[in-house]
Amino acid sequence: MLRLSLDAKTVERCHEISENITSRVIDELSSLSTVAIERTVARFAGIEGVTADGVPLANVLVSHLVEKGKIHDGVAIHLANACLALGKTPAGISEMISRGEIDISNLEWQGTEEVTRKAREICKDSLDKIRARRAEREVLLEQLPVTQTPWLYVICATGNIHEDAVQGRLAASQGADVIAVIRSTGQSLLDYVPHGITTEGFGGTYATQANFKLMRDALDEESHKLGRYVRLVNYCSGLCMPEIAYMGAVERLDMMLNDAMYGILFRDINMERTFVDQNFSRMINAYAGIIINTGEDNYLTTVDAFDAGPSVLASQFMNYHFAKKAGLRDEQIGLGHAFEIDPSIEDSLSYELAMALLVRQLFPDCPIKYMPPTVHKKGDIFTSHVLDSNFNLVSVLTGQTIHLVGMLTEAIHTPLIQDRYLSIRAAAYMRQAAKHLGHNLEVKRGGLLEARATSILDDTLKLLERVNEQGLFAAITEGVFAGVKRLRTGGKGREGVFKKSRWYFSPVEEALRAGLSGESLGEGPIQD
Amino acid sequence: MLRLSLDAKTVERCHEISENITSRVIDELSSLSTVAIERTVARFAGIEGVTADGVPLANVLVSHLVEKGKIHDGVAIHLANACLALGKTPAGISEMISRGEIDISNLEWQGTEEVTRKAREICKDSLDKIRARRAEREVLLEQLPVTQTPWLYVICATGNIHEDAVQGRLAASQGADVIAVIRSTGQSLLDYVPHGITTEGFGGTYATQANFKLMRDALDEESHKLGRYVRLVNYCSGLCMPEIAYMGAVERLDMMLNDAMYGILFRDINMERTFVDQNFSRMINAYAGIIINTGEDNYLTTVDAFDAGPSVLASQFMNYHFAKKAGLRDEQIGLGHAFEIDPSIEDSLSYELAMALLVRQLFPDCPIKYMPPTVHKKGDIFTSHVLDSNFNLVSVLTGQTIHLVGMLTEAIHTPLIQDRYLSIRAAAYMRQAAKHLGHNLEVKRGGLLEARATSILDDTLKLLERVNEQGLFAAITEGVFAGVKRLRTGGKGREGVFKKSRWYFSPVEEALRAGLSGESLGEGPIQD
Amino acid sequence: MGTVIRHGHDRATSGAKVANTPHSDLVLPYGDQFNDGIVQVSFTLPVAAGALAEEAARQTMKLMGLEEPQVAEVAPIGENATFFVGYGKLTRPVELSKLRIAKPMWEELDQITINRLVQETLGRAMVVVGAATGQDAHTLGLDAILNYKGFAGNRGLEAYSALKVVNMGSQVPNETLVAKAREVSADAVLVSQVVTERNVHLANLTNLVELLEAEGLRDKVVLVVGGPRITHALAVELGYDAGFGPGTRPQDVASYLAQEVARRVLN
Amino acid sequence: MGTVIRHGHDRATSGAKVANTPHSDLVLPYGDQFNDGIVQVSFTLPVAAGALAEEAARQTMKLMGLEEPQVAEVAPIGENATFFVGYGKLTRPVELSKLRIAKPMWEELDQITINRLVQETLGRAMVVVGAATGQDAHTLGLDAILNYKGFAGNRGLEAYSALKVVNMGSQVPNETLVAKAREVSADAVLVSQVVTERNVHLANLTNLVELLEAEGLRDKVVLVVGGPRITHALAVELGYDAGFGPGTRPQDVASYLAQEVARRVLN
Ligand code: B12
Ligand code: B12
Ligand SMILES: Cc1ncc(COP(=O)(O)O)c(C=O)c1O
Ligand SMILES: Cc1ncc(COP(=O)(O)O)c(C=O)c1O
Repeated sequence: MLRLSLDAKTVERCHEISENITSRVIDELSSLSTVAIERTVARFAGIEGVTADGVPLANVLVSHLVEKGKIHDGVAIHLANACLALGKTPAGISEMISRGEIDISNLEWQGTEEVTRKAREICKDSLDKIRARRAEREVLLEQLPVTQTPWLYVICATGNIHEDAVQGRLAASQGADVIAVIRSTGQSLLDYVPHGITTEGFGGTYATQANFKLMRDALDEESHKLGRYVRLVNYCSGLCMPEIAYMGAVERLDMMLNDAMYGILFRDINMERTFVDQNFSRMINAYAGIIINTGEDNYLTTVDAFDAGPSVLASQFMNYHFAKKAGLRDEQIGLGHAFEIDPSIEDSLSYELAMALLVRQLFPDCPIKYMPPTVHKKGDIFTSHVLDSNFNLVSVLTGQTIHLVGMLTEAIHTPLIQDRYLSIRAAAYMRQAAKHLGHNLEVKRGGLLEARATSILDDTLKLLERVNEQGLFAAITEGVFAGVKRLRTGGKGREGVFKKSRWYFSPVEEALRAGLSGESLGEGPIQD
Repeated sequence: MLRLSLDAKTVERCHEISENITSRVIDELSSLSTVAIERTVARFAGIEGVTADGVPLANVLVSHLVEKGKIHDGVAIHLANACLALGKTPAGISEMISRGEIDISNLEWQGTEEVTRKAREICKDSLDKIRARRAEREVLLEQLPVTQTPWLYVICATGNIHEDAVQGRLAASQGADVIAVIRSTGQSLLDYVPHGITTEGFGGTYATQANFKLMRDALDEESHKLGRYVRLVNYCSGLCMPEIAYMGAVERLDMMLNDAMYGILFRDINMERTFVDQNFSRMINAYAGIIINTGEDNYLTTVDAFDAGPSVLASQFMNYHFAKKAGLRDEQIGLGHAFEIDPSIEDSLSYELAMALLVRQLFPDCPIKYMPPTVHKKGDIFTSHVLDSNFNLVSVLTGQTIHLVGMLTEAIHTPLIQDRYLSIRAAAYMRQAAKHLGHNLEVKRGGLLEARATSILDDTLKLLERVNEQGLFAAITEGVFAGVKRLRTGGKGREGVFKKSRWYFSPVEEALRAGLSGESLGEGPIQD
Repeated sequence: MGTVIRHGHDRATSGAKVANTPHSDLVLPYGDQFNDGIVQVSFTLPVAAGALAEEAARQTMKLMGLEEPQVAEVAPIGENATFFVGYGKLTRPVELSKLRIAKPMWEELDQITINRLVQETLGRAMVVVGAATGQDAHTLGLDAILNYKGFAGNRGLEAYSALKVVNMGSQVPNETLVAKAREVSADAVLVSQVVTERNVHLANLTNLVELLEAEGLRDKVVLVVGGPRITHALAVELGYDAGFGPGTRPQDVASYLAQEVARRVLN
Repeated sequence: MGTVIRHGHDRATSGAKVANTPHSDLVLPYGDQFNDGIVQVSFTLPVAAGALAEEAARQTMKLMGLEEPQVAEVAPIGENATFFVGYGKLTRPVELSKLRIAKPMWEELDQITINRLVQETLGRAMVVVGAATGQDAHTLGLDAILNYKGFAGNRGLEAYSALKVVNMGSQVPNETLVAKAREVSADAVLVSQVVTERNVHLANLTNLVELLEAEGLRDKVVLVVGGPRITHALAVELGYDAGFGPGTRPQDVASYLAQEVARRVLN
């Protein structure tokens, strides 16, 4: 196998510092919760419907408590109290609120112990269900094994979930191992999750629980047909991170894009909001055995990939430690990386290889989510196909796990049926053709590849030291990542962040953390 | 640089045996000449025109001597004798013959010394011209240097030389370093060279001296425009090998496909005929500073490339020694190789790499003519483009010199304007992107690549030993090469072979050999 | 909370019906949404790159009946040549039921049945003469059909006891082929044509039919042509009995020959 | 000696005239021989692979006006879907002189001239408000035009002393953009639209014009849209003053803005 010889001390230092940076962020924010987290708790409690206007009842409940100034206690205890007081289910309570029939903020207190117990009780079914879905996945992965890496991952983005289902199955039958349904433009800034089956997205299809289920069913059917488990992916970045994480867990998604940094930099979401949401959603992901994908690859679209190596790597180190703290095992941490160096420069392929190898080697047990070239793609689909071919090669040579199949029409439209076919075919060919090539070549000691990797690693350490000094929030403010500057007090969704009161209680968090401490959280085999 | 560790003894043995095999062939055939060689001598003597019916005067002269039973003496002395006897130029003599005005076989003998001197004299201009054209090339290569390898080589095959000129220039301006005009189907079996500018070929354009000139002029113009010398290629395999070699020399072609084995196996040309022709044409090539290309790549279209390694390599060893004996320097010997392993097999890329590296390393100073995938191409131009991309990669990684750019439409038609553009673009991208990649990787000792190369080399030695035992002709009869069997007594053009009489004299051969022995033949710098 | 996303169960079925249910009679290309008509094109125009060339490309796409023509790539590939990649939407569907599919008439038979059928009909082996004609030197396709070894694991005609195969190889002049057919009293003549540049195969194939007719042999043989750019429709148009394209297996040809000979003998 | 090759000086010129001489008015695609009309196409049909699908593909190509349609690849890509690659010959030429080329009217000016022109016409800096509107979060294109850094070595509008740039960034609702334009008394409004799936940009761009009109602002601003799939013709059709496509440089936009403002002030 191709291996770089790297300075172990530097690597260790990078980990130490990142651990420190991320601990500080988590500590600093530990007193906060968000409306999205509370809506998630409501969903755990079984509140799933929408009003006649299509407003999710989880939003109705949380807005109600916000209005009443009681959100600081968390929804769980007020909801549990209401259930006890009125002898209703959480769903029943939320419907009554939506009809304006009750105010749950001033019902008679049913006793802390009873309320706490009730709160735990109403969330238990969901927690059990998630464990069950996870066990189901493990069984399926054993029955329908995925035997080749890298996994070929393609997107569906028709905007119509029925089309996505048809096309996702087609792609799977053509060789795709992983299907992601991309979200409609702008969904990540909605402060609620749309409900039901949808057919009208733009550049993507809405992430809804019903859509998740429809896709999961379609892919399960196809998986059985193919004798190979086809993984399903959706996104839980954005303002509804934890809610969508919950939905993904319940509908047995296998992978979710989850990254606060992405939201901050590319969606201008408030930092505190999304870091708090991230920690909570990742606990759900961990609990559900879901692999997360981070978004460092996106940085390479706004800054030059040749220069951005250290900032990408620094971000990966931090994202890794954020993930570990949320209970994710290495096998669940799909750090984002991409092949985005300007193809017109000399030795671009060597630089890509060096960087891909570096990332692979630094996080040996993490399934890197390796993204294809995008920014330097133009309308010439033939040339674009060749660029992807080199990307495919580097991915196989460096033994990546999650391989986002590049599309020859990247610069033109979201993938057509034939685009996926051609691109999967090209990637599958390379996986086969170069299968053991990486095992039969070696990196020349002291050559260009090693020099490049070493210099990036060294610069990463320097950058991390700087971030550590000023703190992550300040570093973002200075535009260290992706060349984008954001203020701690700015961005969308800030109004949804609140300080937890001393009565705050979340049975969901409690259950997730219980798993975490027992090391059982997020455990279980990852196949391949 | 990628390097295999190979057993030096085995390599040495392969050379020794090949030297032996080829010496025997040449010795065995040294008493023979052919009508094509005699027509070439006639052309050296300035006989260039055609009759009113379009029959070349060189053919008229040779047929005349064949009819008169005097061809065994070679055309030179009879022609020289006639010139002296009648006080005419060779051209004048040949015209008179064509009009049936004279019979030069029974003119009065002008004395051996005079005739010999005259024979030398009438061929001198052509010899000088060839030296001059060669010097011209050397100057041009200095003025208009070609700085990058591999040289990107594309074909024109419109059938219309004017189109070829336009499209050849276009290709050069897009980055092509070498332009070959492919011949019309079937020309290689014509026992004469068509005359003048032609516009009606099928799947290629006729090789004629006028067409050579037209293309050379077009490319010279383009070379000056681009500041980069664009090489011109044509074919001197087939029944008119030496004549076309002469035309290429005079019109300053830079490379010529020249291979008796190709003619035997793929055109069913008689062995003796074409080996005799080959030796003579290669002397001309050597004298003219032209790089030859051999045709082993073609074997991989009729037998499976995975299995054919040893037979290809054995043929290359022999072709190398045939070439050396004709006075070609290593820098002029473009042995044919190809990327033709079934792309659907596991590790196909590794096997291609091993083989390309092996060939490269065994003939370190020869510019290998590396051919793209063709047989496994289908009508899916996108997939085809990807296959070419891997070919491009291997070529750059192994430091090849002459790179036949693969066409995405290989399975459909001869290249369109845009096919060349896209394919050159892809190859140029790879040349740039992977420029130093081969220098920064190493072959793993004892790995798959080395094992494969070693086993092919070992089997090559065994095969050469077998060929040495039975002789090359017998080996061909048994179908050792390309899976094609040919009889020594069969094939086209056999009637054109004759035993030289004791009066036989060829001033051209003499001059070429003179250069050969003085080591000055074929000398001169080959750039980059 | 912003506008709530509307979702239409009404439109919802359009996608699902797509590729699962049997196709309807009117068929359009399908790229992203069923029936969207999306087609990819590429071509070169002999016009210098620029606004004029781009508009000419768009117009070219319109001439092809493509709506919403989108010029995705404009590449100057020479002083007076521009290469384009484009996407557009075809709105005129193909009516499947109206299509006439030209196919040689035969059923797939196994080797034993083929041999038996030939022996029963002719009472002897069937003589098959094959050649790559004219200047065509591509024999791999012909060999794949004729030689014992066959193609993709399917044995060639030589493997059939009831077929006597004469493989004349490459670059056989039509005259020579016809003479051989007469000499061996061929029941079938199999021609391979791979080179099609400037439609050289059309002239060559037509010439063979004329020669056979002139020699009074045309009706005496089953006349077949094959090659990567041959279709049955073309073959019939040129006066052949059958045409075989890419991917043909020897067994297809043997099945056809046996049945065609049987048909003729019965009629 | 066989037949001697004939060679026609008559046909000989066809090639040479090709790409060297200025193009004629009637233009056809050019692949192998000048005017051969060769076009490459690819598409998917929702039909199971087989003879029917292949014929449907050929028919599809004929519907596109392609003669001698050649289906080069038939790839089954699903139970009911087949992908095709084809080549055919278009015979209907584009008439260059008949083409209407929609282009914003401006001459390329240098930075100093632009600044001077704006100052002379307005007597102050020109206020330019830019945004990626609707749900479009692609700001690289907009930034390339607006930000000081610019695009491909060409400085952005912020680098012009006579332009005052307000870059609102991504996902700006049309309402917010209009409000800002009013607030800062914008002279020009620059919109970027990159996402075009299901023609979302058309609805979004039309809505902006309507809002500006409703607010009585439409005539007060130079209204410009840009993006990789935007053409000037489309922009004009939607009620914009100009549209800028791929490869636009800031200087192009600045030149246009200065001249358009000058033109309006003079009129
Ligand atoms: C191998 C090959 C060669 C070999 C041929 C070796 C040999 N003994 O056959 C060599 C290297 C010698 C060669 C030379 C040339 N070739 Co060549 N060659 C090819 C190549 C790579 C593969 C063709 C092939 O054998 N395919 C495999 C066989 C099994 O498939 P097939 O022929 O389609 O056959 C199947 C069916 O079509 C059918 N079939 C075929 N024949 C018949 C006959 C009957 C009776 C039946 C029933 C069925 C049948 O059944 C077969 C099995 O399914 C193609 C490119 C490609 N990838 O297709 C170019 C190609 C065919 N060659 C081409 C050309 C132009 C040439 C040259 C003329 C170039 C030149 N000017 O030098 C020369 C000269 C040859 C000549 N005089 O004809 C062009 C033809 C372009 C065109 N549309 O006309 C091609 C397409 C390459 C290109 N893009 O330029 N070639
Ligand atoms: C970078 C990028 C992103 C980045 C954007 C970062 C950023 N801050 O801009 C990130 C990763 C965030 C992203 C996200 C998405 N993207 Co995006 N992205 C791209 C990508 C790779 C490059 C676009 C780009 O920036 N090009 C470089 C700039 C400089 O070029 P340009 O935009 O054409 O600009 C030039 C001209 O057009 C013009 N111009 C542009 N705007 C303006 C404005 C004015 C006033 C003027 C005068 C001129 C002008 O001048 C510029 C300089 O010449 C393209 C693919 C590609 N290679 O094109 C996909 C692409 C645009 N994305 C696409 C999609 C669908 C998305 C998503 C919606 C996917 C999803 N569902 O998650 C998301 C969400 C974004 C959203 N809500 O809008 C699709 C759009 C498909 C379509 N036809 O609608 C593309 C084509 C990819 C694909 N094939 O699917 N993306
Ligand atoms: C980590 C991450 N989250 C989310 C997204 C998708 O964008 P959005 O959340 O805006 O739908 C991406 C983009 O590729 C991403 O990398
Ligand atoms: C050595 C050699 N000579 C000649 C040719 C060309 O064929 P022909 O001589 O039949 O024109 C080839 C084919 O590629 C070749 O490799």
